[in-house]
Amino acid sequence: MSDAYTSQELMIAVAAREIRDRELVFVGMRLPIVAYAVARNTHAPNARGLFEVGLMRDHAASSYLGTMGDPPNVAGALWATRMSNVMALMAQGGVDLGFIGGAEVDRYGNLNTSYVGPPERPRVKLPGSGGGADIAILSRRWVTLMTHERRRLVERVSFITSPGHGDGSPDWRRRHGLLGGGPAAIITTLCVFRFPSGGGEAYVDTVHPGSTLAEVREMTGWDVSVGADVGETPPPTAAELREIRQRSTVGSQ
Amino acid sequence: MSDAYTSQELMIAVAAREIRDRELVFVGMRLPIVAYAVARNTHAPNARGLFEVGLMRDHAASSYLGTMGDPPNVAGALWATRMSNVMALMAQGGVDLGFIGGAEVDRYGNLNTSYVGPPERPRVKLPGSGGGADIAILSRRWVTLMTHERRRLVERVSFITSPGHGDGSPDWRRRHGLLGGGPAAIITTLCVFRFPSGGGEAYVDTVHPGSTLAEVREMTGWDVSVGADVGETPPPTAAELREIRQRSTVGSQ
Amino acid sequence: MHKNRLSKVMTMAEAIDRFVADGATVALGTSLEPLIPFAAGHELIRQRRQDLELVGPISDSLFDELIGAGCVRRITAAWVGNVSEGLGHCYRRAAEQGIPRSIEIHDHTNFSISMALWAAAWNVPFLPARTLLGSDILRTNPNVREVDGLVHISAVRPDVTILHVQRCDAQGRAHAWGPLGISEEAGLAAERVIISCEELVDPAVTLSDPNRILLPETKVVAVVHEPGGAHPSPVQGFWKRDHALDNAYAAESRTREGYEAWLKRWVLDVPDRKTYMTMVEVDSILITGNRPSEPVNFADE
Amino acid sequence: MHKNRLSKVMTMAEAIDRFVADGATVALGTSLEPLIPFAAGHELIRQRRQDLELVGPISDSLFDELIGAGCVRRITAAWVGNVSEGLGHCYRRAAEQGIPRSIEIHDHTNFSISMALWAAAWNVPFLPARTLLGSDILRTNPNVREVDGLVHISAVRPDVTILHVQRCDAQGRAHAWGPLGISEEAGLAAERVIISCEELVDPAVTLSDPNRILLPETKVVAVVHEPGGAHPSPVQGFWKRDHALDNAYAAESRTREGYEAWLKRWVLDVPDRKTYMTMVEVDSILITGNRPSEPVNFADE
Repeated sequence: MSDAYTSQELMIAVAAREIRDRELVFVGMRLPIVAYAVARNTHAPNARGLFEVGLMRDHAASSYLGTMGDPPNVAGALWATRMSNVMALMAQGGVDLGFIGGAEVDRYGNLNTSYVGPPERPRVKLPGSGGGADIAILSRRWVTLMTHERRRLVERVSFITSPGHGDGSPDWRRRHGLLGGGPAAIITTLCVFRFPSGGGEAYVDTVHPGSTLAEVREMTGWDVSVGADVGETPPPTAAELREIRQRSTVGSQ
Repeated sequence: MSDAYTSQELMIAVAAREIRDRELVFVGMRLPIVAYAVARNTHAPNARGLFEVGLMRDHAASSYLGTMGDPPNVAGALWATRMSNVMALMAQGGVDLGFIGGAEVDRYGNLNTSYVGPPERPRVKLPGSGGGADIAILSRRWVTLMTHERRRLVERVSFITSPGHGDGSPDWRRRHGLLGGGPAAIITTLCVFRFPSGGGEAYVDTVHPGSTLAEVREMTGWDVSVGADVGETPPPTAAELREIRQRSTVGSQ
Repeated sequence: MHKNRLSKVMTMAEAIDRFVADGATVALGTSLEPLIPFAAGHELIRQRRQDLELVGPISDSLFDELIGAGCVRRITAAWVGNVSEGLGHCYRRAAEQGIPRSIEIHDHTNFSISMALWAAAWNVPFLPARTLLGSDILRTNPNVREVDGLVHISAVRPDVTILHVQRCDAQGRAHAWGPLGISEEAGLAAERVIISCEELVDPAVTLSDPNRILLPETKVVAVVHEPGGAHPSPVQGFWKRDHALDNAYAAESRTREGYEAWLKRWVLDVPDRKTYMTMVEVDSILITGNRPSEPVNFADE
Repeated sequence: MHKNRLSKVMTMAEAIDRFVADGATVALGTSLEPLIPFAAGHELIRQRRQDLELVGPISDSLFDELIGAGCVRRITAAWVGNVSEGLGHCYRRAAEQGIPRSIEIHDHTNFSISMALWAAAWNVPFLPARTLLGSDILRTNPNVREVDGLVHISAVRPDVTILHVQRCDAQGRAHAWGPLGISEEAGLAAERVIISCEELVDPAVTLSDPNRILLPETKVVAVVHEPGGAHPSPVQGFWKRDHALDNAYAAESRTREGYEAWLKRWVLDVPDRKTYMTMVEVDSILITGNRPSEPVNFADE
């Protein structure tokens, strides 16, 4: 196996490390599906995956998934049920960690997957929330993965589909009645952002090997904050890479 | 087969005739279970039975039922599900007819199955609503069966568990937001009461063979109204009796 | 594949001891007449649980038995009695005379108790419904109220829901069949779930049909292998209803002395369910036939 | 025993003709990614249905196809695009440029569209939920609003819900397995239900397992025997997802011309599903294995 890895493989490995053993993880599609498999087969053997389509699993599917409802994800599931039952668990605080995709994110971790430009005549109509807003509001903490581009990491998203820390003011989420803890990290192709506990603004926690803070600043649409102790993102381990490469990656689109 | 019949058999036959072909009937327990079987096997071959335990059927169970959830009622069911799904059908107006039992009924068809005397220290604590109030409020029309006694047919029930026509004023149900049409008949051991369309006070429609209006008046706790054209309740037919007697009657308690 | 999962199998005595505290809110009998967890109820009595709030729709005589034994502080239910006779004699004595203790009653309907549990499952303070309008239950139950022509039904959140099912594996994946009443919402709404089952099966059996798994295993804290644990209520494919025994309870519980004799004979002097089942005339109620469900194919390739 | 029941079996063309009117509110794709009734969607296009309101959570590319064909007046959904690529190109053209016509969009989340359907199923004007708080969807969808720290989600009542399932009998008793998404509430909430199925089976099969019957037959007005009716979406036990074909749609629909060519080839020039399936490379997506569910015993004696 080569020591070289793609930035996508690094993102998956970083996402996998967000999953702690015994946690219940709202998995979502694409990279997080692989991240769940990696975590489950390395450091988090008792992590369970939850899928809004109506599934719970305690191990990864045995073959490639184009969607979370593909047959390999159903075979061997712990529970095949209705979406509203899965959402019930999350509304009760039973989901430790969620993954959400987004087209745009801002400094407070708010995600836009709905409209670029005015909703009544958008410049780009994005697909919409899916379960994203539900996860953003109700999971105990969540993580988003994104290609690091200036048009994606923006000062202020034009539409908040999935709320992060709102306007960044202290305790914004609690004051607005959002039950979950909000975004814990933004994993990009260049770095990992994290958030102060209690909310607020994203700061750079680690920069990926081969990238620089200057590059992160250049490619981010807001004036970037940097953590007190910014380090380098640990590269994927051999075990992580092996797990990632055992599965066809799903993020080629 | 004897031509003689018990008053319970007559009540079951009368109840069965309330069921029209193709109707969806919220069956309940005891006598109505037999009434559904009689109707299904005589004049209403396409009547379906719905049971709050979470069942739909298109034919009667093949053997004795102590409860609606007994195994013979499940075998061959059209649907085994959750109660809240059955209630959904009823809340949408999908239940044509319901049967409700009661300890007390008043002239407006209100039923008490909760408390005789003050609720905080009742003289008799009755078992409660079960699904009775739900059927009373939501089924398109309903029928109750009762032993004809002065202490049961009372001027005013001390507690309205299952609302009939309320205080008897015009359109009481609609004004109070009750979706279903309310009580259509009270079938007693002596007679059949019916209600004017739009609600109001029960009137004697037919008196059972062997009983008299005087007896009905004597045994009723309110000043009884009598229909314009009071007749005699048609006795059970041979076919009805055969169906009734094929099943162990369940109302021995 | 499941070697990392700790087994949740334990005795009923241990399950009740560990997971049902005095003062707990306990949902029981959520499938209405079938699958009533009588064995669990009897163990609650033997362990002298106090001040329970019982939650359920209609659970034949189980609530009446627990009230008679003095375990109950509050009833949050649609119906309490016994199906054979109607009236619940222990319930009457408690409500009318405070014997053996007075109880608080939160009346519900079958529909409203279901909605109260769905509200808790979805973690909202209430759900609106079209029932209860025009009923005096609106006057006596403080947890239901009319708002703009609807009734808002406050959430009821059990500390523990106890379910009897046909089969379950050691990790708590329960298969139940037949009518399900309010079992699903009672399980989802609860902080934790205790399962008792007729058959303790391999995970290969339960996971062969994940659609039939009633609840997420993450809710289940104890699995008790307890054949006959629902007696005298019926269990599809296993047990008919024991009408005779239920009738006997109805008759014997008419007096306080009768109830106490019944309680001594059938609960207090009985160490466990296995012994209890030796006292039951099983031949007339055992289901021996087979009426199998047609399999479905979960293959993925 | 069932001789009095009229069969509801008919062709897809007849089912759509009789039961889906112009302007109807139609729920489709309610199991999210699997079991999407593409055959029904294509027939809606062939019959030139106009002014539809489409209701669903995530239904891969089906909504995008219908929007491109000009059938759609309003989208009431959580997500519209195609799973292969994300962006729905027809959806973009309609929302951004009014091509082929402008559409109204009522944004939902997966949770909120489920609650909207449960509200309709229970016939209440709204259900409260803990989602949508802090989201701008509260600003743009007139059918959700914040009240006292909760969000009230207005009922959505489909005129018709169309479901593809694995097997069904002629009377409309449908067995579906695998994850169910919002299919149950979409069916219960609807005025009527159209079922398409892989296998048309005898009632003895469906009634052998009444717990697996998805909906009351009283809601079902048409049963269409339509093998492959969900292609390219997967059907547990029958079909894998056809990734290649879904990718091709994503690529071809990038331009209006590409979409129109796709539409002509795969929908307009295809008379029915049987013909369509002859155009599909079935070998790579057919599921041939068997992974049977363990039967349960419904015996009553």
